[in-house]
Amino acid sequence: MSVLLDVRALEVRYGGIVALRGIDLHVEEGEIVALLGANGAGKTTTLRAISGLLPVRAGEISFAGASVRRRSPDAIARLGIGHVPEGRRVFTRMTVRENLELGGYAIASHRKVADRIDEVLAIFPRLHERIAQRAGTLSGGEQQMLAIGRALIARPRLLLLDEPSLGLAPLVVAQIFEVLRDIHKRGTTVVLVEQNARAALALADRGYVLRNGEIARADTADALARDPAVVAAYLGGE
Amino acid sequence: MSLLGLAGVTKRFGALTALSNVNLNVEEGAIFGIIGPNGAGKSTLFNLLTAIYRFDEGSISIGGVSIAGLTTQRIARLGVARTFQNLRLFGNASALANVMVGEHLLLQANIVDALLNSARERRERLEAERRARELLRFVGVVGVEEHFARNLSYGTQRRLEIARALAARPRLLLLDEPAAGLNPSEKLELVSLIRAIRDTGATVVLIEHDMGLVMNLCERIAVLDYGEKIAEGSPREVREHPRVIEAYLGAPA
Amino acid sequence: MIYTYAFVAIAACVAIERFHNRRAKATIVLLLAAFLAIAPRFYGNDAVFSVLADAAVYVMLALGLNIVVGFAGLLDLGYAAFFAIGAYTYGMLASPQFGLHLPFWALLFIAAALAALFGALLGAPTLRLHGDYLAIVTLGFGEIVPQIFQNLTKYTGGPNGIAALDVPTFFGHSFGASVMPYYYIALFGIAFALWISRNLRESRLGRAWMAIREDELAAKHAGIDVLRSKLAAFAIGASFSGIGGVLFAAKLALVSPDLFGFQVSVLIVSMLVLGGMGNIVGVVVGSLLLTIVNSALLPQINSLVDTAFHTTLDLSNLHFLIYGAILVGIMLFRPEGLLPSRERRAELHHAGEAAVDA
Amino acid sequence: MHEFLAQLANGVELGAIYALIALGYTLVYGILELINFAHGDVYTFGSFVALGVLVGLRAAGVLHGAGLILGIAAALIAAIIASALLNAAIERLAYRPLRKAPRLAPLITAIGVSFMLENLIELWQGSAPVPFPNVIPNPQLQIGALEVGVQQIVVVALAIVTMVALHFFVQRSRLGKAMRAVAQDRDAASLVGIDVNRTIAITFLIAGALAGVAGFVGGVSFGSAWFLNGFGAGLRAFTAAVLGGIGNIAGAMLGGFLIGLLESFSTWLIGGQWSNVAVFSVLILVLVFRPSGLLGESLPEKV
Repeated sequence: MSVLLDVRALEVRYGGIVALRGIDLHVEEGEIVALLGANGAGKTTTLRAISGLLPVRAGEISFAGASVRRRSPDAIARLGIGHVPEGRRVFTRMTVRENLELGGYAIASHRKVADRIDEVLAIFPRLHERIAQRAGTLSGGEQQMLAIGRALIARPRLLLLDEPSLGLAPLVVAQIFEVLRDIHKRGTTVVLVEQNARAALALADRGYVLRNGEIARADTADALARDPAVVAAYLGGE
Repeated sequence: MSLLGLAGVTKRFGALTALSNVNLNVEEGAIFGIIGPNGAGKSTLFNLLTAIYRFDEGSISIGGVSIAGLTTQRIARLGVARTFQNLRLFGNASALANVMVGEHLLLQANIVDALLNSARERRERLEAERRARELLRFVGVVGVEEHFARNLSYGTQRRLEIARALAARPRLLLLDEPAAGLNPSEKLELVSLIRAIRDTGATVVLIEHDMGLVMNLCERIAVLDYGEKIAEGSPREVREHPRVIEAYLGAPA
Repeated sequence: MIYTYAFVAIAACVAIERFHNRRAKATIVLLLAAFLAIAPRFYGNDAVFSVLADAAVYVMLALGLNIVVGFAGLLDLGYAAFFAIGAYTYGMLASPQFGLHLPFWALLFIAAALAALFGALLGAPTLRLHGDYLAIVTLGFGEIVPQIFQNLTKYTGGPNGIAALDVPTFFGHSFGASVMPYYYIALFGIAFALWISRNLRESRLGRAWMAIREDELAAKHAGIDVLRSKLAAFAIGASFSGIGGVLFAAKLALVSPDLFGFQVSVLIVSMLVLGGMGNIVGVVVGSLLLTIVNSALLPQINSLVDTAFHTTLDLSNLHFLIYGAILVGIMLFRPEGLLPSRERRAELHHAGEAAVDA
Repeated sequence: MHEFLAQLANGVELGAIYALIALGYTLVYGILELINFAHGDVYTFGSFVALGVLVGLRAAGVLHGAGLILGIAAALIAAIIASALLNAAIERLAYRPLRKAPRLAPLITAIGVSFMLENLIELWQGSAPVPFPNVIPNPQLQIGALEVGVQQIVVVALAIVTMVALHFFVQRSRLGKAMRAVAQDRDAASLVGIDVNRTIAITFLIAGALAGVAGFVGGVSFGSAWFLNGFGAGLRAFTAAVLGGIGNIAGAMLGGFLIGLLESFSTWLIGGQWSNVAVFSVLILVLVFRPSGLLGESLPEKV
């Protein structure tokens, strides 16, 4: 396996406040990596820095061997990093189909985009039923599927997922995780930020625990799931 | 005695029926849970209770008063306060100021008092500030009273929003997914906070997805699905209800 | 000379911003007040105090608009309409126009009340509108009012306006041709406006405005009567403008519709934004600076250039170019204003981070 | 009856011009939530460029026969290009640096830019209205009781064609969809590979081009250009955009025609000095009853 994403000594600030200090992490081709941590630990900030939405103060981010640190978000997206942001952020006033078409914005061929939309609709039959509806009328779970589907159209090599289960009912969460497993099987590398640490670790190969903008721990998913400190802080006793 | 009563409440958005013929009674002093899949109409229900939307059919009464046609601020006067799923704090104001706004209805100072900084204005301001500090202590927001709300950690913001709602001394407190985004230890603190709130005499109705928390905290639970109430009962009754498992839980929890 | 006064006043404001000690602030305020009250006996001439009196009127207007925009968060682009209403109140009720010669002092109150009334009349139907919709409606109102004054020729003298307005008297003593009384009245007006502004900011009503500005829906849920609170802001803000209008008209002894156009509304909004919206001291600095630029600096540069190069190039032709460039320049280099309020600093600091977890 | 029809024709012609300007406001507002106060002056600029080209060509003596058609086309195209570039330059220099500033900062900047442009145009062209060369023939047509100039028909037709084309462009084309995406959620748009800055720049180019069309059409229709034209016309056009529902293309068109008709009928019935009062009173009334404009959507507040 080769390293697909390599983040070194990443530092991000808001005004004077240091949000990330010296984050080191890497993701190998074909892996699922989970980022865990409390709210405010810097998980979302890490993802947003990787995809270029936040300016990086120091450190290096390289994707498939090339630096992406100074690139704009759209350029990074075109390089093959898909990002499903927190809160889904679908285009609510556009139809489901238009949302998916925009997912293929960087693809020149109409034909190709249409084919890929068919593929995504096969993964999410619910979206097929709602294809002509405005995205704003979808339920939370459907919007999450649309957000993932939109990112998949571009066939990203790396998919960043930010809290895909947030605010969703247990049944829907299970469906979403099923889909993630499926996407991964088809060869997409995944970085997953998840509040639902138990489910995330069950799916992931490895995980990082963030605390106050730093990597507090890095290990295999199994080891993290068994670690009493991690269990107490992020998994909760049941 | 029933504090909150809904009878045959229906709400439509165009062709979509968001709530259909919902009946519900919440006893004074209860901790009552509302669960259901996304889009089942839970938040819509809260929004009807605080007149963000108007209901199309049925009736809703709070403390025996019908709220049909009342505005949001009139309903607040009936003793209803709430929190929001996606936190709606006054971000560019201190934690203290947030809670003091919550005390609005307890104060009398009018526009003349405001212009002249009258004795009443000054007295009430001191009193309001003292109460606000007390409330912040009660919910566990200490040492950051002067910080802007937007700079507080997420868990603290959630508690601050509860403090703001409590500042009005509500009879009925509506909590919309209070545990969303909290880690396990914060959730435990939340459970004891909500119990403490109830012990001060308020009635609590909450929407929540965290089954563990709901089952642990609520005495009664109603389940919504596609705008209809499909079950209501004790946590155990709800957990074992076949329609609930089918529509929401997926597998026996 | 004018720059000495402006510099002292602005320096004092900046010092007040920098100090956190209440006693130090109070001392500076007292010293400044004493300086502004006493210094004219020794230093300056009528031309200087005329500009300073105008500046003081604008400070009052800006403080009034700050209540509407800075406190309550309602963008009003037609604020000059209330200025016009105040000025015409004096123009119509203290002039040969109708042979009415009501006293200046009574008209200050009458104009304040009338402006507040019109503020409420405009606000009642429109304050439900949000953001830019309200801005454009107020802009429309600002266009209509001077137009109405212009069209009702029978009552208002039409495009020429009303001239030969009464010279105010103080216990029987006429102000005569001196500008000093206006300077002192305007100083007193500023002190009053500052006192009211500070009271409002700390009041229950002020907290309600903060809540509405930050999140109207959450404010409603706290039981705040949003419409009434907004109306209060509109009416109070308008009354400041009404008083300013009377002062302005009495000093100029003239009113005409072209004195209250869109440019005036924009000028006052610019003062707020330049100084730092919502921050009382910042607003004072912003309005002082812009008035000085407009009524002293630009004309002076003009005459300087003329004498230096022996040209007849009239720089007043470039007035709007320079004024526009100043607005653009300041916004580009300091979009939060010169002395931003704590809130605005935080807002800027957090711009574009809504969905971030840090 | 005759007068009524004449005013109707006038109002529609005026409305077409307002609608074209309103589209520019609405496009920019849709994507940046910014009232581009300088837009009216971009329109004025377009007018003067068209005027300059026509004057130049007339002096060269080429404005007859086929040369006249080509000359008119050249004036139109020059106005379009000049206005588009000016608008894009304003965006690049004055608005782009303020993307993350507090909301009022770009608005004040826009007002500042507007003042500067007005002053510059005044320095360039003087403070008196400049007559448009009277080279475009305007044969009158009698349609029943209605007498209209061919020029009026062409003006309205040109406006309508432009608007319909814009509508399809925004709804159907890839770039149009990108514009809508950026308007709704800039971050999300960039995450699907849309270059946000470029898309905003293109939006300003298109809005400027529309102002150029309006500048040409307006100049021909009013018979003159004046450095302050843009202020009044811009204000009415923005009012039109708000009346129709800002951000909404069909709304801007509807609003433009309504304001045009309102102006022409109020001028006829109660006098031109009252037309501003009439226009803004109607605006206030409409917004009181339909707070998001005639065609604007009132989305339920997300709670």
